[in-house]
Amino acid sequence: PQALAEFQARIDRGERIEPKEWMPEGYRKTLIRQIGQHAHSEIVGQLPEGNWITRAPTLERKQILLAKVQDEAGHGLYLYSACETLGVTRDELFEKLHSGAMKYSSIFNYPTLTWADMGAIGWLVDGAAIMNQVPLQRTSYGPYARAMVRICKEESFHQRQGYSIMMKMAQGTPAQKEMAQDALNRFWYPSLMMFGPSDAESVHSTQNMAWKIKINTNDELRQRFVNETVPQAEYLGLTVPDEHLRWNDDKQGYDFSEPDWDEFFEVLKGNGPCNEERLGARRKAWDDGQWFREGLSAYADKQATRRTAAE
Amino acid sequence: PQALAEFQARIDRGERIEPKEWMPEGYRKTLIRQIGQHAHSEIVGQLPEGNWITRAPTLERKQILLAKVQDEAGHGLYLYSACETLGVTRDELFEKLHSGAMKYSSIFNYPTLTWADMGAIGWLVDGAAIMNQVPLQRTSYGPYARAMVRICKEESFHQRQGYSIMMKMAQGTPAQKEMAQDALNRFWYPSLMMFGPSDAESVHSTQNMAWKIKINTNDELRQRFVNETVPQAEYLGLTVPDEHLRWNDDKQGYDFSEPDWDEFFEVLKGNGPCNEERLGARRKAWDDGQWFREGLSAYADKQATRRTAAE
Amino acid sequence: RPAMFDWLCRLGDNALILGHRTSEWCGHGPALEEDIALANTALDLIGHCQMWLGLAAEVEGQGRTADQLAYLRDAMAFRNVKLVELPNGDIGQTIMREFLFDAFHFELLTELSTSPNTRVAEIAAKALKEVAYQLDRASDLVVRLGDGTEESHARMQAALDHLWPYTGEMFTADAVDTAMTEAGIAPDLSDLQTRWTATVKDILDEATLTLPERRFDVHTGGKQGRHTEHLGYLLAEMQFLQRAYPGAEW
Amino acid sequence: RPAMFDWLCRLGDNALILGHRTSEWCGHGPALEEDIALANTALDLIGHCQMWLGLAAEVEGQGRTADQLAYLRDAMAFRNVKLVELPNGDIGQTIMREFLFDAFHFELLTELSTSPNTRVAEIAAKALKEVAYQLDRASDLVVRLGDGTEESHARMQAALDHLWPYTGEMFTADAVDTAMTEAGIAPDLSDLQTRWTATVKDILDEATLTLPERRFDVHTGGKQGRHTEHLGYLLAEMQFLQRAYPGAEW
Repeated sequence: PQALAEFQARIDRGERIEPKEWMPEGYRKTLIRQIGQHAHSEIVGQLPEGNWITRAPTLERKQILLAKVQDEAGHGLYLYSACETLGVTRDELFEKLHSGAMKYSSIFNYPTLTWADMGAIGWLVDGAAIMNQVPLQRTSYGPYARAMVRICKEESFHQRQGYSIMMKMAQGTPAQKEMAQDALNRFWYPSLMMFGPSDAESVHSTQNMAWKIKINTNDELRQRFVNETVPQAEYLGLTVPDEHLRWNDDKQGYDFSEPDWDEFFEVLKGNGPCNEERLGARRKAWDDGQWFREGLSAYADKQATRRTAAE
Repeated sequence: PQALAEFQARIDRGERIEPKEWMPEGYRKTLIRQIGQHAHSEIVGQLPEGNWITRAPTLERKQILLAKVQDEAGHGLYLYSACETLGVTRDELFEKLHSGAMKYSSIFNYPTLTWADMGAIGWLVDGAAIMNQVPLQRTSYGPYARAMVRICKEESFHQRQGYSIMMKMAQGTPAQKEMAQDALNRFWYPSLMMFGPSDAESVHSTQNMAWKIKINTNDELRQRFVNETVPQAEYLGLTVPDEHLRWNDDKQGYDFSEPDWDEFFEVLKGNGPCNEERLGARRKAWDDGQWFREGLSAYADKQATRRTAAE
Repeated sequence: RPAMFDWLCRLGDNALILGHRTSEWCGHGPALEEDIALANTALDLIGHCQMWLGLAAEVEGQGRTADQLAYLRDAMAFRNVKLVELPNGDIGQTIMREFLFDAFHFELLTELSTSPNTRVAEIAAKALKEVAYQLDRASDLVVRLGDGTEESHARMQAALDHLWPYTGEMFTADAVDTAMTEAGIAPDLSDLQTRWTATVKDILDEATLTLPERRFDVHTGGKQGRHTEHLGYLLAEMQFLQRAYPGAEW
Repeated sequence: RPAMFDWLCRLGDNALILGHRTSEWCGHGPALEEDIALANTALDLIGHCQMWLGLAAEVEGQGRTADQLAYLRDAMAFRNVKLVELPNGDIGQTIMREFLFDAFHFELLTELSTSPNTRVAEIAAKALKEVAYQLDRASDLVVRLGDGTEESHARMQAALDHLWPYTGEMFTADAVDTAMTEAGIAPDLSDLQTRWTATVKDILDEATLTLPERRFDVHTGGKQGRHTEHLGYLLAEMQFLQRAYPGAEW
């Protein structure tokens, strides 16, 4: 309890907690879950966009998309490293992903059906992610906060690229504009879900906010996202698929409809459009890659033996 | 020798040899090889055309192509049945195909690269096949001769369909005409090879002709094919890729260049463009289908047991 | 009228896409008889597609043809259920899908063959004969493979479990379905569902397979043009020549 | 000039098609580091393609762009070697192909980077840095996997045996190659072959893999537009949007 109080005091003073320092077990576990889930989201998040790389409509768009998906794998790498500082290996985390014991962001269980979805994902999904992540640059755990700094920088670049795709589509042919509107229709509510259910329903929030693992409430962030995104949609000439959406002068923000939380929980339970495909693809990649990883480590062992023998 | 002389006398009188009748071992073996190879060619021959079914340019063309490939499987079925009357099972024949112990027509080791190839295969490949097969309707072995009657009827239908594709292409846009010419360029010599090397080089010919397993020499059939096909090419407005091609009034037939027999033997050795793909596809189909075949026969066994128990 | 166009596209697109998937087996089947039967099924389905899309084009009245509908619409405009666009998987999965779809298709065409809309009734009657045969064949194979070896049983059960959450879409009525039912042209989907469920239960029972407990209507939206990621690839392949050589005749 | 256009298309198409195949791995690699490296390789190759096809379009002088060359030619007009269009196979096959191609690509670009044609030399110099890195990486993986476990050794040997008959096409000179060599723009392919063979032997030796005895020039023709059956499918997928929405901007 003494240690706990001191720990809390450090956090309250705005100090960063570093890997080898003492921390409460709950703090460690929560961080592993949160950072791990974030890492998994980056990895699984390669798939919906990867789905359009081979069909990107120009060489330049193909390069931009490839670079983006590569960045996502890179983010996964930083985040797994941050997680490893908490005493869990990347392979253990993968195993938990593959067994379903750990989750990834539900948004990636939605399919990418047209090229406009590459725009919508950059604009809305990365936009929502940034909204979640910017405050986490000030999170109390050092390696996590530093990973966030790096990631946020790249994400905002991705968001601009996504918006630029939406712009081209929205200003393009009628067919392109239709794809853009359809992408917004499909990704709007799932993006709102990315902030999680209302905090009223979340039991861990208070502790996590005290620990500065969570900085803002889900509802705060969701409101902020809507406030920023609606004018962007208007600028694109697209219609947000919410008939209750209107500006509220009192709160200086938009009133908007809640997403369908039943759908959210169904997707979480595995009944989303692509849960099986996504997890299946990752499991297959892992299983198919086993001989590769074993080959590399066998070689490393042999080399170590050879070095020892040579000494 | 007495039996042999009588056997030969029957054949000379134009009698048909039927399954349960006595026949020389060499006759039986040669027939198994020839009918089996023909059956294998029908089965492997599904693949080059199967390659364009999913990309057929109209619904009608798709139906025609599907029907054709289905016919080929059907021909395989008759021919394996004819072969089985000689005391070898279909599964044994498949095993020999898969192990490389038995061959199929080398023509199917060439790729189908454009839609015009569907025309060229019907026109040239089926055309050459018919040229080979029409005389075999009079072959001495009953089941084989009867299978040939049925097959020839369908093949000539396929040939007309192929020619009709070539016609559309040759009279179509410049791009289509280019594809048609390219298909003719690629399939001309391989089609000539379908009749086999000059009989001068073939050791078995004389015996097989005496047995009426082979009716005409390879060179005769090849000449007949050229004579029939060249005017068809002219009618299409396409150029046969042979600068030495010319009408020879003396022989009332065309002089033409020999195909590159080195290429023929290379393809036979396995160095054709698609040998590995074709055999690989068939092996995979067979291996992947093992559980299916085993399931069906296990069910049949159970049913037999159930019937016995019920009696 | 727009409802009728959409509804006819559903019939045509189901046949087209399932026919396409079936045709992918050509030359790769597990036995020669199966190669023949699969090609035959594909051929029948493409034939049905041609009739339904032909009528759809007429009803639309904008001068489009069945080929144009098949070859020049992008995925968003396709109206087939997701079940038929899924990749084939192994032959067991292909057969299980055929069975689950045929059992619906058979009931639907049976009703449509007595539709007061004579054009619809004619096409349905033609297609029904072939689909009845397909259903018999698929049911028979499901039984034999389900009650075959341990492996064939396991594969058929896995196929069923995988496909089950896609089956509900066939019976999930939307405004288009309701409009067609109310117009008296099409049957009530919930009636079909009752009969489908009975057939499916019977056959699965005989096949010693277990009906999944999972919701059967997890994956819907295809009928409204919201497909799986698989359809786009299928269309890119299918439509290549018409897209690359616009206006050419074949 | 037409020879130069064709020759530049060969350079551009090799990069485009190999880049495409490599990009198919995105998100499906055997390890996170590999996912990143494969995406990076694909990215580099698409970049090279853009430069080479850009120059090809200029040389052609008919107002086409790199994108139009990439997206609006059909298979017969593609000039890549068959090696790069083969399906990926397992990751071992993908790496082995990259190694076999990079070893050629590296020698070629090294020579081209001092070509008297300054445009060619500039592009080659830019690409060379990336290709040198790719070759290092691929060589390293070939060695480690070849000399890894029994399984990894067997897979790498199978990959080598499968790909070997496609490698000769890179060194089989035709009129286009000869014209470019005679014009002093491109190196003699037989010189490249000598150096390629030395590199390949060294690395395979270190990898404990056996050089196949089979002819290495069995599968040629890609450079003249006679491809494998695989390229058509690849292009149908790659070109779909440009074909389906002609003239749209993205």
